[in-house]
Amino acid sequence: MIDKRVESVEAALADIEDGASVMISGFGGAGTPANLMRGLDATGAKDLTVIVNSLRFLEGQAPGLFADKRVKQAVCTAARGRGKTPSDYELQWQAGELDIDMCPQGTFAERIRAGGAGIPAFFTPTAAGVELGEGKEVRMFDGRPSVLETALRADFSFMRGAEADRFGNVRFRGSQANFGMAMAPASDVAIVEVQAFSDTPLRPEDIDLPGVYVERIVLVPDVGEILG
Amino acid sequence: MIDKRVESVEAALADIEDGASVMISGFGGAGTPANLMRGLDATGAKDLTVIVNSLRFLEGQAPGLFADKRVKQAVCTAARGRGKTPSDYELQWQAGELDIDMCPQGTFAERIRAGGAGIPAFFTPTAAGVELGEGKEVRMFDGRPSVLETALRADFSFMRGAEADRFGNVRFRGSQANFGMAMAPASDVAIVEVQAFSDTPLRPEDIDLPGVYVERIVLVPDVGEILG
Amino acid sequence: MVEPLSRNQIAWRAAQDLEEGMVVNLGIGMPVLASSYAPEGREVIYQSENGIVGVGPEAAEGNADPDLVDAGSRNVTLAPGGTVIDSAGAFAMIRGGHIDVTLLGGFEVAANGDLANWDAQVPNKGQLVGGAMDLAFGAKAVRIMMQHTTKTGAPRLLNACTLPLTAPGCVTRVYTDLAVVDVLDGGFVVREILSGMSQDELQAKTEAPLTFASDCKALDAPAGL
Amino acid sequence: MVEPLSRNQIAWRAAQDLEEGMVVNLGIGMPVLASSYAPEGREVIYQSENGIVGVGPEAAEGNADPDLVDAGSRNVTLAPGGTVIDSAGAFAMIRGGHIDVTLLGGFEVAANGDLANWDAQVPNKGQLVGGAMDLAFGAKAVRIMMQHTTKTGAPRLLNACTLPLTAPGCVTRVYTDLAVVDVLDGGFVVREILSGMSQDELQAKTEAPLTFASDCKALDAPAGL
Repeated sequence: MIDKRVESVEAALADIEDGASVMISGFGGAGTPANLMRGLDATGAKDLTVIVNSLRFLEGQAPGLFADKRVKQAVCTAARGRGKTPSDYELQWQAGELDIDMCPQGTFAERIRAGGAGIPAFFTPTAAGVELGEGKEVRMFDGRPSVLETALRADFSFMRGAEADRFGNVRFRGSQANFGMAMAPASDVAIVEVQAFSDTPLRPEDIDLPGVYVERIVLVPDVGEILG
Repeated sequence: MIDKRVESVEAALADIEDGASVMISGFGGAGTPANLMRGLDATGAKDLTVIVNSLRFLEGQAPGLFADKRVKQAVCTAARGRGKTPSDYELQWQAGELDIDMCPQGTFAERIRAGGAGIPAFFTPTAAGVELGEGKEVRMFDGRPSVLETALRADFSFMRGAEADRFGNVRFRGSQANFGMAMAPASDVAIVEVQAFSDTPLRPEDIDLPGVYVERIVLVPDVGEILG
Repeated sequence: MVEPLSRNQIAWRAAQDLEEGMVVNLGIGMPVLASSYAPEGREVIYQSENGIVGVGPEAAEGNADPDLVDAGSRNVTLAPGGTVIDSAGAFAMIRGGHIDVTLLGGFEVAANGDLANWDAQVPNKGQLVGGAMDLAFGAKAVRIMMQHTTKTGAPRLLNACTLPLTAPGCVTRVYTDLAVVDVLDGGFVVREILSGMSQDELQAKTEAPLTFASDCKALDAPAGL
Repeated sequence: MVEPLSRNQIAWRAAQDLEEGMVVNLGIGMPVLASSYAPEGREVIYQSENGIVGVGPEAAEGNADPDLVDAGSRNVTLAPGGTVIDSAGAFAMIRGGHIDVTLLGGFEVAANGDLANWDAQVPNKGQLVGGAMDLAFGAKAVRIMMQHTTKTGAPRLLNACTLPLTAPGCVTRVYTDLAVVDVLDGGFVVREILSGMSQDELQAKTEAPLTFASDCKALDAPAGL
């Protein structure tokens, strides 16, 4: 019988090794897999590539990733610390210890979506003709310049949902879906922390993320305080 | 007050003129906007470009489109008639009177999705290195060849749903969504025939196609017999 | 001279231009204030790039749902007929031209419509682009809300932007504390000017040359906002 | 010699190789029959390219829902845990490598794994590609179910395909009425052969050279299917 539940955050993350790439969902606290982020911190894995909207939220839950310089590359849309004093990641970025691929948020989401959809690359008008798009291939379509962007994939992805069943089907509530819907298909191992587990299969119309895209479900009712 | 209802199929199609491009959803009868297809036939509009999965289903509901040679171009994944005798569109294709852009169904769906998502072009492995992909630009990504495909857009799109509200929000049931979810965003005027109209806004979790993508809703409880 | 407009008054003024049925994305900061000021009875659909289609009012105190936030991380509600999609879908909506108007903050706007609103090049601080660039490239109309000058009095309406661009030639209208200015054929056209302010005074606070519309009106907003 | 396998028996044989938890897309025609024959208690998730993730059995007579069909236009049900997405999403799933196995019909398979199964070049008839090409390019394993020879006795397992290709080098296994044949390192390896049929007899019905696995077994299927 298919059953994608794992017993704990630790078990869910047991095979994350040095050099792994990890996509992490969440926006403004909603859909933020805070327990998995804390768990990632606890693994001690280093030389990581993280693909996450905002580094501030990642540092909030997993400060050790940056304090111990365990992230070598970040693909994100926001790499600004909260305070006036530079954060660890801002210092590492300035020192050339952390490579940051700064993406417009729509391009970020679409690159991930492409990674899960078997689209190796696509053209988008966003960032064509401005500094952030410099160095990218430009092509005209219908008289408008677009830049070529490539797909993003990762070894793992983390997200948080409201409810899941043994098939790995996930229901999101509110605005929890955000980047997770695209990240799960774009990763080899999608891990979802959920608030509740349903012993019966979710109703077809309640399923947002099909279990086909999900490898592991871990029940963590409380998301805890989200710092960011 | 926003209210996207129109009173009849005729009213919904009143501004379709010669030379228009029309996307039409439906797969195996589900989500097939049979009334709108019949209505399109009745408009008499010609020099049409149709973007539809299967020409057989289009001819089934709107035989006059082909009998009177009113389609100049078809983008589709299936252009085979039912019987052994060639259909009107097979004859017109052979005679060079009807241009057919034969797409793998995934490429067809993705080209439409791209059209609605502001992606002018994308690379896909499908059809690279085979006859159907000949003439397309090929590029290697991670050692695998992909072909460049361009977005599809249309003046109008037709689809059928289970229920809609005044905002144009649509709920699909069963497998009605199929191509319609991508077609509505990819067309200037998306027209949805629905089985039922809800006087109150649809519940957030019941909305499959947001009204932002829908211009017109027409209530036609009975889809009628679908020929194909 | 009448006082320059407050942030809320600028938001009020911008909101008056939102029309029935429009799909509107409001940027973080001053723009999001506009949702409170759309004229009574006018149905505007607010989209938020984290996936909300139909943002309603902020959640009442004590009634906040931590799982429902907008792109500014505000605890919001859904408007009637609203729903939630995912981020990739929300940006497909933005990039695909389905947003009628976006109201965004700005650092600089050039006379050709160039916008700089994402990278102020603060020393020692990392970058943050977020959704601004997709909105500036994708929305049908890009309208900017900002103070007419910087805190030190330097103009923000320029001949050419000095900061990295968000998008070239995208801005159609700018709402400031002093004026409503359109970008038209590569130049700034003043549609409204603060009551009691002279054209010369406004020009003195503006780097690029201003043209004043023949029907240039007084910029007014309700007091006490 | 034992009778060649019936269509249902070929489907039965193919179904035995479907493993617990696999995501499987079944092509129209003979392949779709396989869903009836997966071993009892083995949970296989059937995907259909019109959007169904978790296709259940065909709807019982009189209980058909015209709004729920699979890619073969059959009135189906949803399996427990099943749901429905749209076509673009279903093909994202296929193209993105989320289908473990696709079982497809075939016209010709070449020794290098090339597949021709979409365009039989029937005179006077239009083309129909459907989802076959996306499946052949996208699925992790492409397994073909077909008669070993054409109606006129011509071989279908060839040195090189003569018909337009669906995808190059994609086929990993072929189930026919006479044998189970793997594509391995550019050649055909027979894993199972019809009981009582000699290797020479099978080779005589096959254009490309066959290698017989050292543990080549008898091809068997339950009678009466």
